[in-house]
Amino acid sequence: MSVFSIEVGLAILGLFLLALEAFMPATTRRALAGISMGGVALAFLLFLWVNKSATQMPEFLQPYQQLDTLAIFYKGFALLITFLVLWLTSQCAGYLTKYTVDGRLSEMFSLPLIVCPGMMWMAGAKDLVTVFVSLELVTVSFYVLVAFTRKSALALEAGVKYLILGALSTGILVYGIAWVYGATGSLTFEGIAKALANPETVKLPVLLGAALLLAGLGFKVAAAPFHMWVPDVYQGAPIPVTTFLSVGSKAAGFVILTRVIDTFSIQGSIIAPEVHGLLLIAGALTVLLGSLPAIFQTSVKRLLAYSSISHAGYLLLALSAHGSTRLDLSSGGVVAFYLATYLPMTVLGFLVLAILRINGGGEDVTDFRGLAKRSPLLALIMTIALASLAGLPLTAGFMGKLFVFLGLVDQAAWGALGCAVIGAAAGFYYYFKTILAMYSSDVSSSSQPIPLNLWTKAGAIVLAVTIVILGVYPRPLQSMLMTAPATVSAGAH
Amino acid sequence: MITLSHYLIVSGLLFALGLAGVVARRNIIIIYMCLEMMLSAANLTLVAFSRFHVLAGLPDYSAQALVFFTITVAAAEVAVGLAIIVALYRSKQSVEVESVTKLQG
Amino acid sequence: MSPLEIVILLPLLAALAIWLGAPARATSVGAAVINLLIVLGLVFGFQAASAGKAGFAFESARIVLDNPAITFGVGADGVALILTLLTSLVTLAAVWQIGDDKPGIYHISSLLIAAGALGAFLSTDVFFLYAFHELALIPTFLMIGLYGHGEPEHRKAVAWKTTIYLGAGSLVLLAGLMWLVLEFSGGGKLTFDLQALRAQAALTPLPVEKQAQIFFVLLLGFGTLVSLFPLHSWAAPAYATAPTPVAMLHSGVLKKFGLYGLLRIALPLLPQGAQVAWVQETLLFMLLGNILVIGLVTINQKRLDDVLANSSVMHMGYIFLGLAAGTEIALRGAVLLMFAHGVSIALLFALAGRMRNQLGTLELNKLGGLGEHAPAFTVLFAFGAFASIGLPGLANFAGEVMVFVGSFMNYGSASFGALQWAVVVSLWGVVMSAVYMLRACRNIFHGSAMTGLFMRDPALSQRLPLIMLAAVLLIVGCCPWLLLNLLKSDLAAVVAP
Amino acid sequence: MPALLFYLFALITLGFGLMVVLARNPVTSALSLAMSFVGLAALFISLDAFFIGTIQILVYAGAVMVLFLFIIMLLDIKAESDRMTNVAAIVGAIVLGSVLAVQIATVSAAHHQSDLSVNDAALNLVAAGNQMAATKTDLPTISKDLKAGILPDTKLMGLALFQQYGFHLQVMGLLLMVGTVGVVVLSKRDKEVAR
Amino acid sequence: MTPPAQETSASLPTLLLLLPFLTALSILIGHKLLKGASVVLSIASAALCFVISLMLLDARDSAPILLPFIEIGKFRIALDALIDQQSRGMMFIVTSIGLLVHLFSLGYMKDDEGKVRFFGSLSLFMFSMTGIVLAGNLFMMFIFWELVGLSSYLLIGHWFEKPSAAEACKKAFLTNRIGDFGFMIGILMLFMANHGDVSFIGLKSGFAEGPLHEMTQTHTTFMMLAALGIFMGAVGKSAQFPLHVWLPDAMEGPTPVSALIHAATMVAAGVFMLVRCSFVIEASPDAATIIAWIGGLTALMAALMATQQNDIKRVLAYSTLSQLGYMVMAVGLLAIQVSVSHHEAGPGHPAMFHLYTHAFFKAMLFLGSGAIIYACHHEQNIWKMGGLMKHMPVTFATFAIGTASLMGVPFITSGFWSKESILGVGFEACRPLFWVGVFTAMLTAFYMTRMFVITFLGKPRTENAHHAVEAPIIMVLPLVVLAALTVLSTFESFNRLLAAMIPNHAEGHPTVMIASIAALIIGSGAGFFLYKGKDSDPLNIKLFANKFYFDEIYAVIVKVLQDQLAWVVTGLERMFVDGIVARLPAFIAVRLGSAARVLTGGHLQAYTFLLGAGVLMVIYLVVFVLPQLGH
Repeated sequence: MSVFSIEVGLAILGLFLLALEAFMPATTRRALAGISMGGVALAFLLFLWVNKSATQMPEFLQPYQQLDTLAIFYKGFALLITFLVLWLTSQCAGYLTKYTVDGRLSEMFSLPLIVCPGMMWMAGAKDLVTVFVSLELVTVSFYVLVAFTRKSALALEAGVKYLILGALSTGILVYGIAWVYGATGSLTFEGIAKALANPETVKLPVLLGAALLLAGLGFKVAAAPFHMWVPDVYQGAPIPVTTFLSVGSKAAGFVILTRVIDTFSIQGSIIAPEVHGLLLIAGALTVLLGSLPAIFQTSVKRLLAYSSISHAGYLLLALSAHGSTRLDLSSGGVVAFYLATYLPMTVLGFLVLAILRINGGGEDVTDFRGLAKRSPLLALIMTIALASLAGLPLTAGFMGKLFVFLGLVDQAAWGALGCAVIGAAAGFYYYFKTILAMYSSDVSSSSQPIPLNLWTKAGAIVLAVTIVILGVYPRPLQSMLMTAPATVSAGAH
Repeated sequence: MITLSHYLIVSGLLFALGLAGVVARRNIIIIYMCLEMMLSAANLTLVAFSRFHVLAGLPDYSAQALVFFTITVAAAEVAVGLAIIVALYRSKQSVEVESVTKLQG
Repeated sequence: MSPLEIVILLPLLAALAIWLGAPARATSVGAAVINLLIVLGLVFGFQAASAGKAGFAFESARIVLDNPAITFGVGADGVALILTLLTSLVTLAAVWQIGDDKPGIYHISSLLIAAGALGAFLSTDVFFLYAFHELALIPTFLMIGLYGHGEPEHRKAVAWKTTIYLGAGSLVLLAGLMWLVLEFSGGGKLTFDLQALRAQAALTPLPVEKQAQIFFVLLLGFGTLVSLFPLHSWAAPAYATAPTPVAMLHSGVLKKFGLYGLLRIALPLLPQGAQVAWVQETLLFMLLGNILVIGLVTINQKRLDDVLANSSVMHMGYIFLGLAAGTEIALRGAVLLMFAHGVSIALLFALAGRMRNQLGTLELNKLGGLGEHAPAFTVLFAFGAFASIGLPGLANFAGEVMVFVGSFMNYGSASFGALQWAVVVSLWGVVMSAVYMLRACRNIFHGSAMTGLFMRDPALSQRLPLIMLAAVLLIVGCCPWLLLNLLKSDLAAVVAP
Repeated sequence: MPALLFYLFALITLGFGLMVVLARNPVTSALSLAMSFVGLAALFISLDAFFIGTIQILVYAGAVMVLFLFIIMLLDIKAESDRMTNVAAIVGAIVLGSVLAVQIATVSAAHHQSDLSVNDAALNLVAAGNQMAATKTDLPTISKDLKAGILPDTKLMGLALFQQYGFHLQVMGLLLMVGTVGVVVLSKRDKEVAR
Repeated sequence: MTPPAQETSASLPTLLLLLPFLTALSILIGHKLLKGASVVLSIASAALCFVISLMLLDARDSAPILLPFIEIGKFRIALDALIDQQSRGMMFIVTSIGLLVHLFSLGYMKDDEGKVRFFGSLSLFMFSMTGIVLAGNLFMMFIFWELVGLSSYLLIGHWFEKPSAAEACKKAFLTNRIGDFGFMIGILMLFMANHGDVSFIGLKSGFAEGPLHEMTQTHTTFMMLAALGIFMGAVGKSAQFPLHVWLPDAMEGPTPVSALIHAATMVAAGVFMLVRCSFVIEASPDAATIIAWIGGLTALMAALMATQQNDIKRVLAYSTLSQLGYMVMAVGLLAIQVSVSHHEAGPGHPAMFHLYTHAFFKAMLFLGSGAIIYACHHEQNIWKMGGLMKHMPVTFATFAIGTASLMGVPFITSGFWSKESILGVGFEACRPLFWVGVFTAMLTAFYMTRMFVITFLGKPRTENAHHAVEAPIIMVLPLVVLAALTVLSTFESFNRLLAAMIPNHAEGHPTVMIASIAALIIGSGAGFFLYKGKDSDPLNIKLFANKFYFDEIYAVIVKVLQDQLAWVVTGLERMFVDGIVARLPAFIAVRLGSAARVLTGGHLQAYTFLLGAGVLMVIYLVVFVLPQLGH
């Protein structure tokens, strides 16, 4: 019993569900949801239980998969977010089915089970081939998922945009891989690192390859200037898929990015300074381009999309602190930490959004009017989530920002720090706009109280509590990530 | 004498051409073709490098394996993509980029 | 479990209870009373508790993070204790005077703000010191935005301005604090613990110029929160618009956080930083801006709430003067002044709030002759007003005079430095404050009553908290040593007198 | 391969590539894309990548392009009308394309093997064969061919795919499965419409 | 600043200080319960104070610490008394007149609904005034300095419904604040120069041989400024030019208040303080000269104004002004004299002596006017009176005594002697000021005669005056007592007995005596013949009647330098400070944001273009720019 078997098991379960859907159309949605969620939950428990030492992997996998702290963390992360997405799907099935042609959601339950292993393999990838393959598995599945509720014009449009731009980025990514390979003569991170650490390597081709590769990955994690697809796609896609995109696919993208950056800025790497500079610039730009336009947004869903862009910016800035050794966390560790704090608040935000949709509301700020009256619990939880997104202290969001800022101050990147501060300040505006709407007592679209079933309540409260706990007692999470070393050990030294 | 840079430049031109097409054309299907062109250009680069990166007297087949995967992925993408485009055509009776501008701001 | 933790948690629990449906008024007032009693107990027990100890009394620490080392540590020295006392006093008055017709959120947010202030004052860890202050951000924002006075657009605009201004300021502050932490963690693992930082600062002080730079960043950050000129323009509208309890708590208590931070963090860790010429001159320039510019602005105001709001901005200048002087006397005077200003401004805002409720307007030239019908009210107001213009016998005077005297400690010299000139100018500010306060009194209480604008004394039950505040002003004004004795070695002079 | 042929196929590839971009009529574009892929395949083969060249023709020029044509016919998409040509887009496209080309060309020149020809980077099949024969994972057919100085490209490819990249191949299968499902999901007929 | 070991116990002065305070406090808190009792309480405490001050009269000199205030390490601001001949005497004046005024008010304020408040304020005033008199250091002096300001604010504004009263009390407080501004600066300068010791003892020794001693030689300007700062306090409190404008308006308060505060005690506190700090002034001849001239100027100006006033209280107010001017002038003159001829001044101080005599007769005059006003149903215009001699004989008699001694009728009135001593000093120290003094004396005689004639002689001009009757006994009694004191204070034996004042009867230059007597005769004669039997003022001089237009000028200054400046500054602050610090960045952020939205304009073509452009930029940056930077 190894991690790999869990991943394969999930994939098989996914295929099984597809088959079930195909051959026994009578299976109820409840059953599908139950099986898939049960499967993922089981997988998660097994994952916690199994021996996660690298030796447990089948040796044909050894060259392509690793099980270091980051890999384990992100695999767990993928399982968690998949479960939450499935849960969310079952929550908003009510309104999603209105937009599917056959009024069913079956693939919405089975595809994530295939996406999840994809993400897990990304998390452990040791070479670019594995990266490419698993990344494409995830991406193609997302093409389907985004356009899934295609009876809604918006979803379809989102699907098309994501398809075209995604394919474009794939092209760029492959071309980048090609150049990196051509310049370093290797497709494994280790080999690339070795080549980079070798001063004889010619610089220019490597730089081109690195630029194209980072551009391709930057698209996946919604880094400026490759962020323009995010608002549209997030807004158009069905809420669970948006959640999956903004948490799962972003995390998967960032684990790859972490490994690539670790590779590029290996000890004595010839391109480390350029990569570092690029990260700083792109990060600062992303924060600004994510935060400032958000000021104008009236749709909360789109607002969250922009917020996810700016968070990507902070994550890039976190990566840029690769050199800083003042924290026990490596830059990759900080990114992981940040994403861990990012998960509950984003999921909460979308959950509340979904609940509003289910109860006949829209996705605009105005639809949040009087939420405090309709459901005080929901309002409080959303407040916590937004506060955390805005990065107020005593919430998880602040801890993440704290580490990022520390890194920036430590490397004296005042310009980037200034941009980060501006972004955060703007954040106060657009997050609080929603809070104000929730508590304002003036006439709301509808004013009848919102019914919440036990599971929704429980889940929401758990997530909110997680936010607060991570905000005031982050010690366990940090110590879990603390052992994360720079994830690529070049043979160079 | 045909050198590596010949291949690189050809592939580079093809890639640039594809990009230009993606930007210039408004018919989504054609845009999609141009994307395929870009992918193939990348493949050419990979193959060229793999050929010139001689390991133990043989071309580096790991790179060619990647090319193989790329082609497969491309095929799958085309399938899904065309399906989406068909769906779009069904709902909008058009495959021009102007038909997808509702989401903005 | 340190009593201080109880003091911090109690308001939070009360707020939670109210949210869960407990009777709002009873709960909040009860919590406030209990808190006040506990704090009084601590004040009396302080001498014993801190006997022979260098650091804080009533300490306790819970590790939250190893590196950067963050602990939820609480502890009180004289300064913290005085400000805690201030907080619990003002909180009680604030929640007490909330009308029964007001929704529970009034109490909840008042308690949250109070908890934030208490936590900030009592934390011995820079992280939580910062974090608790932010706790007040959302309540303030919501209260101003939803229940503020004036047109909805206006109050919303004010709410935004305040929130973003404070938010940005605290982010700058955060950057400064991090710089501090990184510099003072001495290569080893980062720590946010104040004691450790102080130890490190004593061990390896930074080069003076770097101290100056960090101090300046901190000054900007903290200064924004204290409405230091020219970073003040959020304050006046916020206080004028905010609902009474929020105005009381924010201007009376929360605002002191910035000054507290400077006293607690900036001055001890960067002793020379404050005394570097360019820093000190900038500071003096800014605080004179507070005193002169805002003083004149206040004179120009036509509504009582604007007058009070601006005056509270102006008076910050005197406290900053104390910090700029940096002598032991001046610093203690500043602390005393923080306390006094908090009580007096809270009292005044409470009274202004009542007037607004009963008369519906605070336009100075519409009011008049209230002294006839509401004598007790008038007396209470007079206490506040005369305290705020620094009349001897009321608390503010002792603080101000200590600040002034503390600035004149360069004995034997027969010429004025920048500091002394600043004092001379700010003395003129005292005259200006008398001008606007007496104008207000004359317009509101003297002369003949305007038709239709008529109010009576509040019932005794409503008067009690206000009387309490007034009494505090009188007692502290006559016996400032009561508070000053609490300040032991924890305000050692930054510059030798 | 003689330089002449290289230039010929390069011309075919790029020329028809250009046609794809320029042609008004989608059908024309599709066909010229197919042609350009044929040229590309030839280039692959000129790089001793026979297998890749072959599937390039089979998969791309064969399956994929047929799919494209089929869809175009199915939806019978008209040519883009003149009035709607977007000048800005075209200018942008030209600028982007040319700049990118220049950049890539510059870098290509800088590559350490840039002026090596195929012959310079000659394959040493015999040595490889001997080496292979020495390993226990030896496939006699391959080593025999190698010793004989023949490049058993397909066999080597298979070796790579099924020995080295078996796992990835499985993932690819999964991917194709997802693709199929996706197509089914996305082109299901709408019940209401059907009725 | 550690005072010398105290001989007498601090209990007595402490009691003296706290008694009125507690009275005031208990009235403030318990007036609902006490009602009428509070009046009694207040009077009782006043009486007790008087007794205590009598007991103190034969106390030995001492400097006991009364109460702690601020104490940090070796730095201390405490309430410590300085019991010496000067404070003892002043205390006698304050408490005695205070008691009498309390009694008088009992009648005068009989049916005023604000009676309790009035007596409460009176007690507060007694407290503050005692504080000033006892003060042993400048900080304590300053504290009570401000407190008397407060109490006078409350008392002037007693009838605050009257707009004039409301304005008057505000004006009084603010004007005093301006004075205190300088006072504080002076104190701080001395504090700095004398190494943090501003107790009078410490300062005195400091000037004698301490750090201040050489400073007086080395830093003359500094010392002058310090002295003038201290003096500025007196200018405010004793209503010297240019801050004199508040005193006449202060007459809006009830008449007993005018008698106690604005004639006898508080306004004299300035002089008291100057005498206390005489060593400061003596240390700087320039300051002394300035002070002397300001005093003289005030005396002259006020006298001129007084000649044209028709409100009985205002006439007295202006005469008070000019008498205060006399005293200040005396302080200055004596300082000049001392600093010129370096011998220590004699035990008694002419200014204090004049203060002392003036206190009694001016208080009496005010109370008398109060009685008249009361009798004439709150009529204050002297042209509406007349012939009151018949109706109110006692008042008439006492008033006559007061007038006489204010005019300085030779040899039999105390006023004569005190004025003589001042003129004597002036004659030796500074001739021109001497003549100013003489001229002022003449004017004094003139306007007092004028008022006396118009009010008491001739026939009643109005009904009110016609039906005027003698005031009730409770009001007459104080008059009589004061009259007695006035007369008694003429004789050295009595004063010696009191040990309050050592009047130094100037066995001065004959010129002085002749001049003053001549001035008296000319002035009173002119007044008598000019106003005998007139029903309206024969001569009217607008300039004097309108007090040299000071109020108008000040009104303009305040308007321009304060209100309009404030208006302008407010505008600038909104425009620039708020604009640049707050609005501009917000504006920029919003603009950038809306610009950035173009990137996500929704057009797929634009997106592809941007994506491509982005790639190119990244390539350009990474491949071609950053390597050059070397980073």
